[in-house]
Amino acid sequence: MPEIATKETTREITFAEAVREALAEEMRRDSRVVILGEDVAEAGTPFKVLSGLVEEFGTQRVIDTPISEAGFTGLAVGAAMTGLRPVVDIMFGDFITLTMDQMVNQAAKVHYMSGGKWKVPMVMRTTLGAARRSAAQHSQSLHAWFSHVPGLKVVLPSTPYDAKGLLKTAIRDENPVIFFEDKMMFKMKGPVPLEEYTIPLGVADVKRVGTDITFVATSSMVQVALAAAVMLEEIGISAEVIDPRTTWPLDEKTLVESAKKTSRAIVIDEGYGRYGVTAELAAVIAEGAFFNLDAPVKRLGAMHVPIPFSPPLEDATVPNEQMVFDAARKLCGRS
Amino acid sequence: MPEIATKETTREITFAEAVREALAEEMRRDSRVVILGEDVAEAGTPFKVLSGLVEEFGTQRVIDTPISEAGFTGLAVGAAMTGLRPVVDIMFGDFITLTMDQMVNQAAKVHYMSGGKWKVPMVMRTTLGAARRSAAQHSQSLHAWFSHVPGLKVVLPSTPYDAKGLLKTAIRDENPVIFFEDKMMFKMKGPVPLEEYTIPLGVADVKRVGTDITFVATSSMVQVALAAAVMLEEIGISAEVIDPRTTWPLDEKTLVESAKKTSRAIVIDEGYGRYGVTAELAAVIAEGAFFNLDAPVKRLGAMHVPIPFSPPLEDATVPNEQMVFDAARKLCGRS
Amino acid sequence: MKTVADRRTKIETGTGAELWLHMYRQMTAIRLFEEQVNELYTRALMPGLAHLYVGEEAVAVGVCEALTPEDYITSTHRGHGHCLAKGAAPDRMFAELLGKEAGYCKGKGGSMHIADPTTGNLGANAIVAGSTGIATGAAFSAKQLGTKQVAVCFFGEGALGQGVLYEVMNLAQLWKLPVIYVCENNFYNEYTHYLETTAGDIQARAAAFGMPAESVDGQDVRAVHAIATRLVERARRGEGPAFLVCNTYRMRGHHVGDINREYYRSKKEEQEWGDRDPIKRLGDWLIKEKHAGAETLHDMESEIRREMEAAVKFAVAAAYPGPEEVDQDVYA
Amino acid sequence: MKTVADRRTKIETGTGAELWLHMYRQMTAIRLFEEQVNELYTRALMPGLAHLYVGEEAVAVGVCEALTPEDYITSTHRGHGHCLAKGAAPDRMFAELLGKEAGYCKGKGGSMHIADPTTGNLGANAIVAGSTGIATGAAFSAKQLGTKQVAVCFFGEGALGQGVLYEVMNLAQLWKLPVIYVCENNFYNEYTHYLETTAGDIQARAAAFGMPAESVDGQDVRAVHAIATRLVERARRGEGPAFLVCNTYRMRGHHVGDINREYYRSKKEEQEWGDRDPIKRLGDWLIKEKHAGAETLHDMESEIRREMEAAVKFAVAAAYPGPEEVDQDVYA
Ligand SMILES: Cc1ncc(C[n+]2csc(CCOP(=O)(O)OP(=O)(O)O)c2C)c(N)n1
Ligand SMILES: Cc1ncc(C[n+]2csc(CCOP(=O)(O)OP(=O)(O)O)c2C)c(N)n1
Ligand SMILES: [Mg+2]
Ligand SMILES: [Mg+2]
Repeated sequence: MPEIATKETTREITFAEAVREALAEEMRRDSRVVILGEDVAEAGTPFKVLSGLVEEFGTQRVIDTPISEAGFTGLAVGAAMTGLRPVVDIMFGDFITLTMDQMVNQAAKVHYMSGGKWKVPMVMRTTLGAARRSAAQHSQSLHAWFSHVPGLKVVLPSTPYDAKGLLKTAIRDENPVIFFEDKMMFKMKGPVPLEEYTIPLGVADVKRVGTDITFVATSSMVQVALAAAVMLEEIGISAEVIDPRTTWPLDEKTLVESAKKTSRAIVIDEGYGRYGVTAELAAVIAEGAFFNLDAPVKRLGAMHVPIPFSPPLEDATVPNEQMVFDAARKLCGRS
Repeated sequence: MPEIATKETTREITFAEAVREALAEEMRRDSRVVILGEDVAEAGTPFKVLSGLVEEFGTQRVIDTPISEAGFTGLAVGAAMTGLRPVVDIMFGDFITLTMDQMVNQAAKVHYMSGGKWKVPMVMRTTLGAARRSAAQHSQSLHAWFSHVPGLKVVLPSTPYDAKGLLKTAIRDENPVIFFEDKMMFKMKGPVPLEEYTIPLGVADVKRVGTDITFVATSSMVQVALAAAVMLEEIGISAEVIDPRTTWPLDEKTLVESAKKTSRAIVIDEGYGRYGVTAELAAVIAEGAFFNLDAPVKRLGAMHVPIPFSPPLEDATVPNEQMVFDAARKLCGRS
Repeated sequence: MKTVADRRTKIETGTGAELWLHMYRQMTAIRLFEEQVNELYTRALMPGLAHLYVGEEAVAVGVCEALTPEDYITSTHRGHGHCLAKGAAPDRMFAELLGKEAGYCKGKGGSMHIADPTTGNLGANAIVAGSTGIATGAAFSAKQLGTKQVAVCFFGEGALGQGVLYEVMNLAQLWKLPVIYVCENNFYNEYTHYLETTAGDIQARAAAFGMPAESVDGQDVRAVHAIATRLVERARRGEGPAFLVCNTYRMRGHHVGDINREYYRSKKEEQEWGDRDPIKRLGDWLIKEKHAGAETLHDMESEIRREMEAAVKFAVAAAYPGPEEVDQDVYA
Repeated sequence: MKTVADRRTKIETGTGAELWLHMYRQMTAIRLFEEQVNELYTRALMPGLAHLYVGEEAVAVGVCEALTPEDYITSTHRGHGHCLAKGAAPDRMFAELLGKEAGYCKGKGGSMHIADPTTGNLGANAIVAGSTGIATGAAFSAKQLGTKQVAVCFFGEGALGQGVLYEVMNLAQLWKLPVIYVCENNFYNEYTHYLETTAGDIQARAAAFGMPAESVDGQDVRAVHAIATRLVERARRGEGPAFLVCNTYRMRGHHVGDINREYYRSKKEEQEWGDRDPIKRLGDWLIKEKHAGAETLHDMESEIRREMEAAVKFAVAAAYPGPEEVDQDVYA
């Protein structure tokens, strides 16, 4: 858990500000860092996450691109191999579909295929998450795909603190890293240290300590899990909330140890429930904590349907605190 | 298991022939079926799977395309919506990276987004599997990605019998179906009925009955599992081999019932081991057979590395019968 | 509002002036529809966002009036105009925009995914250039099945950035498919001027594939219609695809929430284009040519406004889909 | 075999004739390398397949001789020629083709993935058009970092089918990046004639983006070199990208196993192109112009042949990577 608690050593900033600060700090620190994407410069992205960066760093380093996700991602791969550290912005996570060849057949494999000679230090920032009434092509959480691919690293921050610290590390990493931001979290506030800090990739964070059940949650589902934990406290169930923070590298040990301790686990992720992140996390826990589990690991992901536009339907597709609460109560034999 | 056992009612054909026969029969039956892909006509694909089809059906129905996987897949989506039943050929499964937007944002979602009005009855045939010394960009088994996406169906035949029966069903299906053929199986022979037949999607096949351990294996890993089962028999371990045949729809019941019966399970799939098909199958079994399992479900997938070219390295990355044998022996407490 | 078929009958039996009056009506309907959408957004009655077609009406109407009801279109995130021009009913469109069961897609699609087989609408699409393959495939079916249908693929100039467009133009020309690629150049990819994203010459990009590539004043519905008719009939005769750039302007923001636009374009530019309003332009011509009096046009507008209000009312009152709908229609 | 740097020194101090003699040597080296590859395949000593560059040598050599060692190239599945022309050593290339530790990529890449930072080789690529982004990105770095390097992107005419090529050409022209797109038109996409897959005009496809697009006889190394030099120097001066179609011919099959080709092309066609062999052509010219005697050329060939045999021997004898290598280099 962040060792940042006192008012004197922290500031409150939003998730969007955390991302922006990480970029600004790294761009100041390293002139090789450039940003490429659609409407990233003057517009600062449609989510306004990058507002102000072009003013500080100029259009030579904050670069508006054509609507060419494959093209500018491919360009970034080559740029990363030859001395730059590009950060590409893919406006909606749904559009990674267009970059799969560049990311998976190129970026992920260049280092290995060249016998370790070429490196691809690039970051792809993109979004995930539904519930914005944006319908099926603007609401997906497709991070499971990249997590499946050796050579890539995948980061899923859940707080402003994590967002800033993890993004700084991602930019300094020598490998292609995909950084998924939940669109619904940009305005969420949280403390960050006054001092500079980074967070290593591959280290899970215990967001809440508990004894009766383990929630392993990613991205905005961490907030959902924490809310459910509060509800559960009222009925006497103590939930531990673990945030892996990166699906790859994956801190299996922390997940498994927690499940061993509590003997029950629910994994919660906003990707589609089938063949997704919940499957891997559940499988890891079920194997690692096999002899300690009192109940099967329960998985909560997005319903296996394209995300519908209609609000009441959309709301039914994404795990919420009530669903987590209900599942936990049942798993603890309380319903 | 195929109810085809006697010599009088069956013929021996190769896996490639099975695919070709399925296509030919469906093309004879339904003039709306057309084949689109690179070098599918006179060349009959580099694997010669389609040899002879253009001679029977002409270049109006067996159509050579430019090297435009996204383009002709997208075209097939539109053609499927408007009265044809296209079968597109993606030469290597690694190239599905280029079709993800068309398959995932378009084909998979058209029916749902239109409130059930438009349908996309198309098939994508492609390959999976390593071990051809083709290196990292021609050896991947990326079927987990499509399995993750609602709106798509994913078929993984493991025998000529299954290939023929499942492909015929896929072509008649009203939805986009992706059909993965293991490149190493094209020459494998097996019996098929003399009579026409189809196999429903979503029905697992018990490829071997056993009592001590369940292997759930896909595609060519079914053969690996069967070979390991023979080895195990010699040391007195009776393995059951279940082939889900389709990862979506998934016949959970058959998998879980078998694991309940044997109390031990290994899942084997040639995709990358992380965040892949093994995770889903293991999670399903671990949950469904929780109270019957005597040991954690063991997963065997491709090593989490880009597939190397060098033969000794490549061979180490894919599960083989010895690995399955060793894992099973250990899981049964025999090592 | 009338369906395409109704409108067709009227036109086919009428004189030239009736056709232009009809187009005036269609453009006005789109304009007033969009004003209601903006209203719904401002009053927080519409979930999510919408991309208004205000200012570009002459393109959708000029092109769609060159089509038969059986012809196909594909549309974009900025799709209301195309859907209406191809014959969609405003009430069911509003219902869709509000996520209601009575909508064209039972509320599952929303503003960016309106689709309707009965009017040949293969669907709006929220992926830039995402429907270029679909339109080309519809033309492929038409040719393969010998139906004589034509497919029109609408897209913004931003789609010129997407490689798949070039892939399918190559296919269309190789196989002489009856598809028209209509590029609506409204100057902006969201908040970025197209000259910052588009090298070289737009028409040349299509002409390089060997297909006719033309450009037209997209504020002049009569010009759009004339050229569209020519290209559509050419395609129908089996002579292959064509490309048409319609130079137009997005009079509002990228979406309904894009209010403060001065950081990317000037008020002056907006005003200048406002002066070239396609509806006003056609209206002036109709009056000048004595095809209609100002009053007729005014009455028409009032009538459409009432229609739109009724349609909104219908949509607002309509029911959401039941919870059981959520996992229906995933598979056919 | 000499490295690029060695070769350069020789040329820069030499006369024109030395340059052409050097290119003759380079082309011959590629030809004889490929013959050894075919041998290795036939003798079942090489795992997998390989795509031979026989007949196309003038393209790689003519272009790469216009580059400095620091300039970048990206290559394709048919990449041996590009790698050698940019300065790779045959022994380590053969070792790579055999999957040996001593190979350029420790055997992990194989024929289709040879890469070598020391010669500016960003890598061969087994995805058609797969390296077009990488080459453009290298040019982006060169511009951003002010290094004056140029990047050359080699690809077959089959890559014209891939949309990403158009996306990156647009970027390159918008940002005036120092990249040359070299399209090797050898008539075939595997087993399909390019006219069946390529509508319109190849040069026009690039010219539409506003960049110079030229074409050249790819069997004439002097012509290739002249035009490549001009385009490279233009790019180096900051004037932006260019496109160059080299018309050439793949004298062998698509890959080493493609022996029976008559179903897709005639023996006659192969013979006609055989008569235009780029090595023979340069040799004839050298002799005609008295830059070299037939014997000199013959001796050169014998010497290279011996080099190649020694290189093969080295590779065959070399060790495979140890099992611990399999999960090294996944992450940097
Ligand atoms: C593949 C993809 N990339 C980015 C976006 C985000 N986006 C939505 S509209 C738009 C601009 C489109 O510009 P244009 O094609 O000119 O259409 P216009 O909005 O001007 O009608 C962008 C970038 C998207 N929807 N799809
Ligand atoms: C994206 C992709 N699609 C298909 C292939 C299979 N393939 C390998 S080479 C080739 C033909 C390439 O033709 P061309 O670009 O002209 O190069 P050439 O082989 O003639 O040098 C094809 C289709 C591939 N490697 N990558
Ligand atoms: Mg625009
Ligand atoms: Mg070629």
